[in-house]
Amino acid sequence: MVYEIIIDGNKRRLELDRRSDEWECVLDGHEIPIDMVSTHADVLSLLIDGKTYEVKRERSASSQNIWIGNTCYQAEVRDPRSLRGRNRAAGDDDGPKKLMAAMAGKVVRVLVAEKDEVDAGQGIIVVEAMKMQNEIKSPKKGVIQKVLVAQGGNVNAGDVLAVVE
Amino acid sequence: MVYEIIIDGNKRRLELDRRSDEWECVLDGHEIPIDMVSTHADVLSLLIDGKTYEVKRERSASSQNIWIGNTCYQAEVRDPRSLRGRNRAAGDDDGPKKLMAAMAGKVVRVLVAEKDEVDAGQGIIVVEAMKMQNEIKSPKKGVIQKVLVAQGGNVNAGDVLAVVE
Amino acid sequence: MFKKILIANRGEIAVRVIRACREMGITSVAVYSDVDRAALHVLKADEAYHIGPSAASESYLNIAKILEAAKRSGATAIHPGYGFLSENAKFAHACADAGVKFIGPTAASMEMMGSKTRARQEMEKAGIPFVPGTSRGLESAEQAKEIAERIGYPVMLKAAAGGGGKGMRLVHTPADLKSALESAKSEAQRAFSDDEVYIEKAILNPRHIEVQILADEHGNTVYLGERECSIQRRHQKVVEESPSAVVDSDLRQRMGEVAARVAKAANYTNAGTIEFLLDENKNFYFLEMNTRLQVEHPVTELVTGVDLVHLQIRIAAGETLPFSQDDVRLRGHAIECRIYAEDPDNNFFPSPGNIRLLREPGGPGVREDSGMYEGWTVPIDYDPMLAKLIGYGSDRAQAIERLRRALDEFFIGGIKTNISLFQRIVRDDDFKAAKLDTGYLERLLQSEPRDSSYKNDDVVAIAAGLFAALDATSMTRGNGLQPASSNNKSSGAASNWKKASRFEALR
Amino acid sequence: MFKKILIANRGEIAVRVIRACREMGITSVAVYSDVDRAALHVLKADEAYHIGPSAASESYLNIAKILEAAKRSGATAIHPGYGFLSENAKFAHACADAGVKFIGPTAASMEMMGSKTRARQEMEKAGIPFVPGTSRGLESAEQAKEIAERIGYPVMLKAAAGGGGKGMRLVHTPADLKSALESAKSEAQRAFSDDEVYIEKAILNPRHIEVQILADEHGNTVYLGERECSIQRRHQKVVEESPSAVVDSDLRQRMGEVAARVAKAANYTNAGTIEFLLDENKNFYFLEMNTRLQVEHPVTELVTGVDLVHLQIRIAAGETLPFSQDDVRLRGHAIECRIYAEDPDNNFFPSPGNIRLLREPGGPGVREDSGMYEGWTVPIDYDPMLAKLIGYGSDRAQAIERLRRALDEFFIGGIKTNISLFQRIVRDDDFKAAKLDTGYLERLLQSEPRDSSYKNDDVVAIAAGLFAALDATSMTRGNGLQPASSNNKSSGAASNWKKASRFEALR
Repeated sequence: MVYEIIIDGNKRRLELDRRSDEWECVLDGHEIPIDMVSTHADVLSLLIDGKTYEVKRERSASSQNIWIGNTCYQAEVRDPRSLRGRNRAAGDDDGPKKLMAAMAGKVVRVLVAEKDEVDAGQGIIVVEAMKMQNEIKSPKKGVIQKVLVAQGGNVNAGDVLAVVE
Repeated sequence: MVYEIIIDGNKRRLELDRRSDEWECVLDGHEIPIDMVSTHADVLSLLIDGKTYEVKRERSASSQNIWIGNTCYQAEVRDPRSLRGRNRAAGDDDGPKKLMAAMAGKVVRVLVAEKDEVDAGQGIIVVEAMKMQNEIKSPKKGVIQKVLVAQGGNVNAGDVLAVVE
Repeated sequence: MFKKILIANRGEIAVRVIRACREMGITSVAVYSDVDRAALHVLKADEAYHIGPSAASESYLNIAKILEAAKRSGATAIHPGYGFLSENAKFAHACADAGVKFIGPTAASMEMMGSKTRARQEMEKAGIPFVPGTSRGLESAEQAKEIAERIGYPVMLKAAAGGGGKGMRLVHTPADLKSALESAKSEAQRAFSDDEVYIEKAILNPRHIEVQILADEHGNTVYLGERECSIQRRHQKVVEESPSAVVDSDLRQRMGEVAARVAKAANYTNAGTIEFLLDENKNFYFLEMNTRLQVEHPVTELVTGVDLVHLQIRIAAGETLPFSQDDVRLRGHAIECRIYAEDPDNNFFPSPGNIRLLREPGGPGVREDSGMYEGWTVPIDYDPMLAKLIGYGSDRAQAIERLRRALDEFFIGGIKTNISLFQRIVRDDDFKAAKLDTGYLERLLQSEPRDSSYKNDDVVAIAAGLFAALDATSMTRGNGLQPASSNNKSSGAASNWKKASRFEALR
Repeated sequence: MFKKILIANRGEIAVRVIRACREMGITSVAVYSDVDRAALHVLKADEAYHIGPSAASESYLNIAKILEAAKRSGATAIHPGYGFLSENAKFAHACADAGVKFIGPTAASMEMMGSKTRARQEMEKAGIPFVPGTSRGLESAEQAKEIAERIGYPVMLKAAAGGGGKGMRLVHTPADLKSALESAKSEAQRAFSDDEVYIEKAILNPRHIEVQILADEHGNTVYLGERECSIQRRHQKVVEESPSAVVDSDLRQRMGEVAARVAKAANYTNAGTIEFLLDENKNFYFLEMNTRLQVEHPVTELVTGVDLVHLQIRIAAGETLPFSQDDVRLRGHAIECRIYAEDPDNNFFPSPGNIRLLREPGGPGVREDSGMYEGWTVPIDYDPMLAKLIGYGSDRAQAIERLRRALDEFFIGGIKTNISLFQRIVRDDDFKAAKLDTGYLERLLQSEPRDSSYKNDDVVAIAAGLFAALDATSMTRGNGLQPASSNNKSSGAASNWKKASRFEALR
């Protein structure tokens, strides 16, 4: 298997090959001997050159966090054989942009109506959780194509709240 | 859904009906109001008449343990619609009996050969784990039909070690 | 002793009180709102009653519903925890009227200490030291100048109706006083429709030190050492420790005796806390009294060896304090971190959601009082505190070492938490040197985080690839029936993971 | 101070030492056998080296392999934990030869205390109290009779080469002595090919009390109170506590001073334990010295407030003890339960296997030193200890209450454990009254367990049905692709459960 992995904007090339019990691992052309065991759905123990790493993965709709010790890294994994990456972020394109809830909460105010013209940075929807309010702003100048939530409704992290065209 | 549930030899009849969020529960003809939430794959929280019960289930190949607090109960659940119970124990019949490993371990001695005649209670195979040895005995007088393990081999709980005919 | 106690709270403190009840052989009764049916305190209690919708005003703050649950369950006492109704004198009254013992002080004591001006008047009578100044409004700039001369600069102008920093001005020299007074008054008028402003000596870089007291209903009052709570963000305590690194045994005794005097002046019973400001010259000033169990009570428990919740219950049941002041011995050092579901990298915004992976620390010198579990969804409706992690050591340095180790073992996946903030604090030189005051945390947050030097990008790349490879392997292996449809992605992957994991473990 | 320490052990004690290293800023190096690649100590260490097959003789007991790992990793010290090589003087020698510091006493001290007869000779010289008797073989029945008259009946005949109760005879009257001696001799001959038998006064219903000592390499020795370890099964400690309910401060001081004298007579350094028998009249007799950290060291840590592993490391690094005897203060009470993977309902047969569900206790006064985690498979190759659970309280009663509460919170699913035995002990009247001796546990196990009165058969029936209904619901719900084939039963059901569980939680 060959993967392209992007960490902090750096692209790495990783070849992995399973030989019965062992993994052969070539990173950017250098072979690295590794010893891996999975201890939980999202936890690996890696042994590389005598050093141990307990690696944890957090997955959400849009990203994958890799924790090593108490440091968190965002890693995007692409399988070059497939047309697009697994974790290709939504809304990178031109055209309609989706406004997503960063966290679960309750919609306390909808500041726009469909068809409204909005400026970049203009507040669109206010979500409240644990007594704190978060105003979700328009990422660009445009027209509100859709509002998918109503005042008083509950949303989950990653839910699309509105679309700006 | 209707179940026959056998606990300590007592047969109980349980009717369960899911009404959207709630369960209707009739035990031996008496309706019991229950409030249930599942907090983990094998853990339920039950609220019955104000009292809370955290119920845990342990499943193995041959039985189901239900833990309430620190008390463990063996429960067999039968769906009367199906021909046989879910947890029908193996080897209840006459005829060949299987000798099973009660626990994981290493086979340290095989005391018989195939075709040997054995008495009820005679030692057949010795399994060791954690420095303790467990002699598995023949459940009846008969002839060793098969020995499925060899000295030095590892076995898991529930593995068939030998068959007595 | 009570046979059955209702806990009018949720989260870690409800679990804490339930544990005390379990230990004492008392049946515990939880109450819960809609969203809390699967909360830990409901699972841990012996009994549980639903008291309404998720909004606190309709459940945990609803006195009638709580008393109804007490009646239905037959509970003869109520522990209010902290927050919610714990300092609500009306609730204490209502409990008394319903014939249920409120585990805390009397309504009268709560009322006296709940009003800032009344508390100050009573405490002045009792000769308790305050920050020098007036507690009446200033009549003129001349009067302000006169008082400022007397108490000495710098001084602080404060709106009488104030709060949240509005109508406050710090004044360093007489020349600035007049204009500061004018602007404070007009800001107070705008903010509170009341332009009354009073003057106090400004305490620069104060430490927040509080003293735990216990008083039984037979006139015995003891103090149990101090807690340093100077590490705050927006007046919210974040890290607390006991003892304070700057309080010696003489100062401890003096503060403790004043605290006991405050409690006696208020006819106080049960557990309470007297908050003081400590200035750079180790003068201390009464700030306020908290008429309840504090969030940070565990640090006192660890250094004194007593169980404050057991004692609260015993006192409420009419027992005499089982020890006297002379029996109180402090040993070692304890530090508490309040673990919140909030994002320290995004202005501490709350982060409710599902806890998908939980690894909790253990071993020597580590206590965790938790209200969460793996698989539980942190609701959006309440305070985001998940748990308290407390490190204990034979001295402050060891307590910090233990805490650092425990924080590194702690992992809460699926939501954001402030664990990384604590990991930074325990490594900070000023914290290690106990150079603390109420401005400490703000300074730390404004400074550049130390670069975590060693970057593990290679390991991250390898791990990310391995996760992907294991996902792919389990997708195609086995019975082949596992769907790869997108709407099942996360749960499907999780179950595949189970298999992959088992496969690995059997190697 | 050492920069890097190798831990020549596994399980909870390896994790314990790794935590101490982490706290002290020392890099920790684990070693592991084939079956332990995923063991907790490997996951928690900074570095890990494979040292051989699962059999302990080829891995954790293999001196060459361990020293090779120390060399490869650059570790300059080795902590042996308990068991395995911890009391192996050859290993201590080999470490010294390899220029690696052995964290423990010198090989010479270990050799002296490792040989029963030599230890007795040396201790006699130092005037340490022994059980009266001879340490030489009896030459005749007449000599036996003579000595028995002198020391008083009952007496115990013991095989010099003995162990495990073989060649032992309890004799109450002179009439029985001759035949008892003959049968003891012939049994000893059969068991050990050596018919040497000696005589001692029989201590009836003794308590097993031991004293923790610490000695630095500069001549300072302190004792840290006692531990009562009378609750044993087959000479294996099961429950330990500190302090002992029958040791008062005078006896504590006398035993402590004797213990310190034992240590000094052996030129002992680092942590060690002197075991005593205490008879019904509170006479104590030296039994043996354990030249290592004990399993039960946490109870001493909790009542003294010190960290014995930190101190072991500091002493080995040449530091002076940071406190003197006068600084040692005991506070509160601690009780430890050794949690084993064994089946108390089936003659305590070991129960290795996969831990499918793990719920660990927390909150005030609870310490868990664990070597396990959910999903881990307990291997068949080693001692079945999984963890130690320690309860602390301000007194013995509270420690028991805390322990009872914590045990009820503890759940280890998938394998059998002895948790139910401890749940019985903490509720037992004799235990609560501290009526303990080394025969206590045998008596308890022979008595009928108190019936757990209230039977919850209704709730069991309902719960069993609900589990079945949820299984069925999730089987038919959703994408419909979940196979119900039998070979996938357990993992398929588990994954469905995940979904059902999520569904429920979202209600």
